[in-house]
Amino acid sequence: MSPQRLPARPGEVIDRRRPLSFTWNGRALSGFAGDTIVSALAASGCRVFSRSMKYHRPRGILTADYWDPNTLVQVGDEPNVRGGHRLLEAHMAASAQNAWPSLRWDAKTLTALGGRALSAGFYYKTFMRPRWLWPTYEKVLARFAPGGVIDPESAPRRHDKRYAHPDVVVAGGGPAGLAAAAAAGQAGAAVMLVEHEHAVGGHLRWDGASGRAAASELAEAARAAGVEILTDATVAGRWEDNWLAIVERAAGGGPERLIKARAKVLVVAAGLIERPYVFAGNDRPGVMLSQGARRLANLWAVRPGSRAVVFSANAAGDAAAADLEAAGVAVEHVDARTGRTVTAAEGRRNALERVVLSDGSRLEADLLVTAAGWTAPTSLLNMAGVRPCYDPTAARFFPAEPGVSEAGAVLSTGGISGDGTLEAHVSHGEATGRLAAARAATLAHRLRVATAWAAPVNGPEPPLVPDERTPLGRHRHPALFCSSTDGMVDFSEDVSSRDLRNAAAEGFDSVELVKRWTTATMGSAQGKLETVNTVAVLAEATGSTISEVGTTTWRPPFAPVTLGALAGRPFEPVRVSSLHDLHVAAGMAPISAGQWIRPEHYGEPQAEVRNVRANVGIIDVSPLGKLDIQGPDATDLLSLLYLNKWRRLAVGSVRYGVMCAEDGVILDDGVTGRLGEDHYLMSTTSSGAGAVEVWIQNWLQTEHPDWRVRVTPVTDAFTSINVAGPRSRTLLERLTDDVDLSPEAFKYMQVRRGTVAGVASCVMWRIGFTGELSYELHVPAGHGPHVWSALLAAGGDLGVAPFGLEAQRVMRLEKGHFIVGQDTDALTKAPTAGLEWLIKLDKEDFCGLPELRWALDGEPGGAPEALQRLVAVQPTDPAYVPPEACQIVAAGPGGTERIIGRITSSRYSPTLERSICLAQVEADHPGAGTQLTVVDVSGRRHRATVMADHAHFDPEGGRLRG
Amino acid sequence: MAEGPELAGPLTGGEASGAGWRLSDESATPKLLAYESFEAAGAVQRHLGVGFGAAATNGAGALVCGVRPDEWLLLGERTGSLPGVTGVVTVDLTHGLALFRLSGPAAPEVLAAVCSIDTAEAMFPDGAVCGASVARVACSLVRNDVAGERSYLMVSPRSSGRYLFESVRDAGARQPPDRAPSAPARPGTAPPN
Amino acid sequence: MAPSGSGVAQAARRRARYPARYSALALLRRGKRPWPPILRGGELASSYDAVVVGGGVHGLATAYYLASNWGITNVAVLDKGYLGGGGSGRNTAIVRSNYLTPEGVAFYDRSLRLYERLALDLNLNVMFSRRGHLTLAHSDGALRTMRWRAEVNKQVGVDSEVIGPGEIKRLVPALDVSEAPRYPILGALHHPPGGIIRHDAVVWGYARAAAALGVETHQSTEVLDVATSGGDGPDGKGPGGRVTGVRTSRGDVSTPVVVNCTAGWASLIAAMVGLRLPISTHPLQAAVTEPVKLFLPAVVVSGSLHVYVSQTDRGELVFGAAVDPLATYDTAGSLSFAEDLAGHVLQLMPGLGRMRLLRQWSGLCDMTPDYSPIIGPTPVDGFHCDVGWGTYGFKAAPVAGEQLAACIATGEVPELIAPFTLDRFAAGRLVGEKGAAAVGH
Amino acid sequence: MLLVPCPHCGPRNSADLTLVGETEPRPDPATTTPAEWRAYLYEEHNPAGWCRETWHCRLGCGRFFVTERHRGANRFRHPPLGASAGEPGEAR
Repeated sequence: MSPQRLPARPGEVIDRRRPLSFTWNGRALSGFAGDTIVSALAASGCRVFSRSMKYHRPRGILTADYWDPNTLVQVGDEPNVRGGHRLLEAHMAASAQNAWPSLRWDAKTLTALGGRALSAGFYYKTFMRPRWLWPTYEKVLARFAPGGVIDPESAPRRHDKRYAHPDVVVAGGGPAGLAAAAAAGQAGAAVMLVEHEHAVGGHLRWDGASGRAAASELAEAARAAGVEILTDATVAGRWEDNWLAIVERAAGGGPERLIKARAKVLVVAAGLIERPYVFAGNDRPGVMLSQGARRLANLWAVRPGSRAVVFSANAAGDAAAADLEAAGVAVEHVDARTGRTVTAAEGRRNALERVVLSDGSRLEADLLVTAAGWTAPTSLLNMAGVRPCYDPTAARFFPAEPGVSEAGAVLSTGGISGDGTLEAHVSHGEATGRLAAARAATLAHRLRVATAWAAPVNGPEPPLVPDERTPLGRHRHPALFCSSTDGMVDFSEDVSSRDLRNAAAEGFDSVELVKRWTTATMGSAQGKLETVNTVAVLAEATGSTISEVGTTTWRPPFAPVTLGALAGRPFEPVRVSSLHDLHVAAGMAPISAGQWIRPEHYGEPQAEVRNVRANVGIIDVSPLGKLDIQGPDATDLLSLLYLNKWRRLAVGSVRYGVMCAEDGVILDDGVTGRLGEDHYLMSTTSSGAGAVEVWIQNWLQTEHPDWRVRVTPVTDAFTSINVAGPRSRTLLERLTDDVDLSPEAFKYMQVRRGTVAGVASCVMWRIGFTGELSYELHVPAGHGPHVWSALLAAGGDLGVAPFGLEAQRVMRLEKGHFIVGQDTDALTKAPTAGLEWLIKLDKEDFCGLPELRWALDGEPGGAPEALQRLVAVQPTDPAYVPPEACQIVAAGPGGTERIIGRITSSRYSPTLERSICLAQVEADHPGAGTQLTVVDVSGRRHRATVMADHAHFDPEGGRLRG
Repeated sequence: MAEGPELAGPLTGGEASGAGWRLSDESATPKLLAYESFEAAGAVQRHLGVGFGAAATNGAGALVCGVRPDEWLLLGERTGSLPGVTGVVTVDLTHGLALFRLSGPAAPEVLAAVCSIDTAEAMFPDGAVCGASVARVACSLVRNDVAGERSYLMVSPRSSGRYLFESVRDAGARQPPDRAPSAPARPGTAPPN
Repeated sequence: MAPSGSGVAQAARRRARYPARYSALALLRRGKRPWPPILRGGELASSYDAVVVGGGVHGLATAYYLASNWGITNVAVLDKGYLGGGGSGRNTAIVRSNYLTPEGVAFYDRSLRLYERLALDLNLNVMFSRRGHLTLAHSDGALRTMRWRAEVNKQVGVDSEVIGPGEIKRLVPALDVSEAPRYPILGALHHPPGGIIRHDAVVWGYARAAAALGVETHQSTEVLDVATSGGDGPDGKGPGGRVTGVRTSRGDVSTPVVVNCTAGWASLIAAMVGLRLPISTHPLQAAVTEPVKLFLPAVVVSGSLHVYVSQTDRGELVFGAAVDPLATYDTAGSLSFAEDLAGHVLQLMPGLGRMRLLRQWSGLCDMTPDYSPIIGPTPVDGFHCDVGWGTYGFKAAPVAGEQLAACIATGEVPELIAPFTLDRFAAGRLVGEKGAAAVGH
Repeated sequence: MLLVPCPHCGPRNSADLTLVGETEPRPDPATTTPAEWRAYLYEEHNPAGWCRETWHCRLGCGRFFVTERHRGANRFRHPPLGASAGEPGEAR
């Protein structure tokens, strides 16, 4: 490696006063601030940057920019860093990827020896026999996985996201993009300009003094027009209604940031990407595209070689030749426009030594620069529905006429749209910017008119300005894709033109099939360098034209985006009741139940159960869904939602209800209390609260908009506390004076409103999920902590203690209450859960009525179907608690076993001192006393008995009615 | 029963601030939800003077917010100065909702990190109301400037309040983010009225 | 149906006679010379014994098994685009059999067994990587569902087990099994037989094998209408009618049997015979990262976080998620998919923040109300469906093709697919697969 | 992200709404037959063209509304910004 840094050059972007030391494969090197990793390495004389994926061939610089497929490197713990783009930093530890044991001598090059057989897709054709050896083959193949190394243990970093609503987003900060942004800004639009490179100016930056002057003038105009300029940023994708993903990369590989922008108008000014030329040896280090050579020489003052052949089909190639000569390189100019062409790049080992031309001449050279043509990166336009169309005269794809889509909300300008002088591009850019601003004004007007909360608009809608831009021209360009020899088409994927032709012959003759068979265009640049050559080779192979073959679909993102940026800061809402801090202080074991954090227990759930059964306990049930229902038609609504009847429910009473969906499947359950003639408080399950509210609104708004009823979610308005246990009345009596709690005055399944611990407007209902005498208090949430503390303070002598979710689960199972979603599933209809008593088929209507009618009465012309049945089950061994979801089996045909059900809930009951379960079993096995076989997760069979009643404990309900 | 200090918001801190923004907990404010009358169509809207998407201060000093069609949230009122017509349902949500105020010139940028609503002057002026997700919590968002200073009210279910407060506070603490926009925020396109 | 010509279905399997068999030796011999085409195409004939609509993995498998198992070779597979251009080439290539219902498990188990020997059957390496499949649970409820699946699986003879965080960490060290995440990993359903397959290879393998048996595959051939007679509706369409042919963009052909294997487009083909299906078309998105050296040894799925991830032998991470909630035929995909996906992946593996998403795409899924397929005969005689696969189509292709071929050839609905016929909806007998998580990859 | 024309709020991000499904009349539960009811429950038109559907403006105004969307091109009959005049189908 001999140094290749040139003396100071005008326009160089390096700061020679700020040298930076770094390492490359462990070796200490240095560069300057402003260098990219690749330019610093090239300046140090490095020629080989990676090994190719399949054949492990040495690879050098191709484009010296973000899209360079050969210069992906590992930097510290970051894989696949674009060495041609990432700026050098002090103490950076960079290393090559895909090289083992070293870049200079790569053991896997051996595959090249067998390369004869390693055509694209070879792996589909071998390694099939013997079958048992395939896993071993697979491990060997896996060693060839390309890419860098990720450390899954590396510390996560915080990425910010933001939303933006610009009038105009300009993708691309070259001359046309800058001009468009400035013109749009001058016309009053809020403009964001997004430039992929580290500075705006596009190719002007490496295009001599006049180019640089023009770039800074254009940039200054954009800044003066108030344009928000983002550099080292990419518009990664465009979706419906100009929803854009803009990714801002950060210096030093810092956290990227995602901006989600709703742009009124998108201007695509992404410029052109230079296309490699396909010929034998075109992937040899030393073969470079003209833009790569010019960037190296002009931006970073690096001499890309000492003796160059410049194969040029256009002005950019001619300029490269001039630049190289100015940099002291001996240049042989091969003008493609005269019909001369390159057929091979030859040399030994890693070096280029000779260039072979079509006329048979051989030119000594260590650098071959090709300028064979351009590819328009139309990706963003394609995402907007604009198709690329091939123009054989210009030998490249263009966006379909007229480069406008979706009511003019997407425009294009610059090289992607056509050719011309700098003045022509700037003038087209300005016209595009003015058009974009005018269109944005129209769309902004429409948005404001339509948006309920926007400021009123008085004037008429600004007319949708027609596109009267003078189109850019299209220059004639030789159609150069593939020479007479075969070469590399996809450098990332090691796919050659011969691979593509063979694939076509094998029947993979459309562009999508050939892409999948060979993996061409699927590498790091996602086809930006490779697609058009792939299409051209395929067209030739199949005897069709490039237009007929067409291109593959460009998929987002335009440039790869880190998962960190996409994820941003995770928003995971947490809901807590007003008692949360008290629970924490009391040492709760928390559990996540949906978004809620709840106390699972406070130490010993079994003791909590015993305390409720013996004394009194209090539990925070605030997450229970609660809906305030008011209006003259409230009763009709309840009748529609629930299976049972509500007309005769007295004011001051509560009733249990079950809701089914229209297919008869159980949706939710809960109790609802009648607070007044037209006023109910409905409770739902905690997990179903949101869905039930939407379900009700759907019925009200779409089926019964005439009903006079208002439904308001009030879950969070109340802290809900269940006071349960034989001593609950005594406890509550100490804190209540305006409600008569005597069993005669306040019966089971009644509701009262009163004052608890000095807090007025509490709703109290006497219900018993735990099976004990209990009162559910709904206290205005702000007063929740006060009431909770008062209950604990007032009941010390009664043994009051808080209990958690687990104790409640045990007690509800002792009582045989099912839980929707656990003991029922997505097919459980009401009769399965034993709810026939609740289903009132004589009601005019309720949700699920027809299905439940047929389930109970039988379908017209059919019998009632055999359903599963929910039953209480007790294992014969009282100490054995079958894990929930264990299967229940019965003898099947031929000595086999057949699944007939499953355990849906199971616990050890401290009250009964035995295991208890709920289970779903086939309807012909549910009789009391039936012996069942439960299969444990270990495979052991356990006997269990079906019980007569769902309730294992106190089936008569004497305790809760007491 | 006195409205004791326990009514003050679900948060312990109650206040946070940073460069150009201030977040405060105003959850103790009385909040009354009122619906349009069943019987006298439009009576409540005529009386309150604002429709869906708008907010205004009424004679009693309460901020009347049209949070949904035919639904108003009255902030600062418990009983409500509603018209004397029948068929008007009201629900006291003082305890059910958290209420935070985000103020200051940087408030729009803080909001832009957690909410997709376009807060440009023309799109969401003072007195605008909309339903929106803020840090994935369903909120009513109200622009309610105080003495000429940008100010937004966020109304969320009480149980999400603490999370919401912390999320907005954290978003504010990251302002300005690592790389601030290179140009000041400009007003959106405002065609001549 | 009674296959014309042969009269009786073949009991003995026919093996494809390839113009050139694939093997390592053949590769070396052939060197860089091209191989013969894998397909048999050319002009459309005027009539076929059966026309399969949809040249994806289901259509090709059905055609292959019709030819190989039943000797019905006068078959055309028609596709409006290119081979495997729909869901077959867009899925995340995961296979498994750890379903919830016994009928589901038995069905997919058969599929997995066919997949295991598919490379030999088709003489094309489909690169089945049987690396194990983990479905993570982040809640008690999810853990219960995992146990439910494990216990049903074991009962049916499929290898599945619920494992705890320690064992999960041992199998996949990159996963964060700590208490730190908002929804920590509580356990997982471990299914050792699950894995990934090169999906395109399965398509090509079936296509090549079917062609070698005489089946024609016509790409860029769109079915515009299905001709029927005798049905209740207009033009003789609708229940009670029978299929007589298809009209295509390349002309009309007559056939007594039309097989609808068009996944996301299934409703449109069914409408051509006057049938409405219980299907709604939703995009399912997927994405791939840049390659990195292998670190993820198993397929990892999280139902509650709506994400599944595996690492290909090329080193790329392949991601999928739940279907998009918005029913549409538009495959433009969305940014929010990528955002949510990345967020969820980083919750599972926080150290992957620097990995880069390279490409995202979407395919169309034919979602049914019970997350189970619609396969077999329909009220229109000769019109068979192999649709409604939702997100499970790729996993099921071999068994679906095999069983449907038997159904077409014999006129009897085989036991394995009996639970999945169209008439279950009118009878209100849905399959219980919905009980498993909505994301069950 | 698609903008959905909520008749009350105006254009909103589709993530703020829920597509409830195809708008189908509910058969009379008193007289319906299993065939009719289950067609209502399960069958879909699922066209690749225009479809009448019900939406719920979940995060916005909370209203359910009916609109028409072209399921092939993902465009509304009355798009929020009056964009893309004419029949979709060309798009994408």
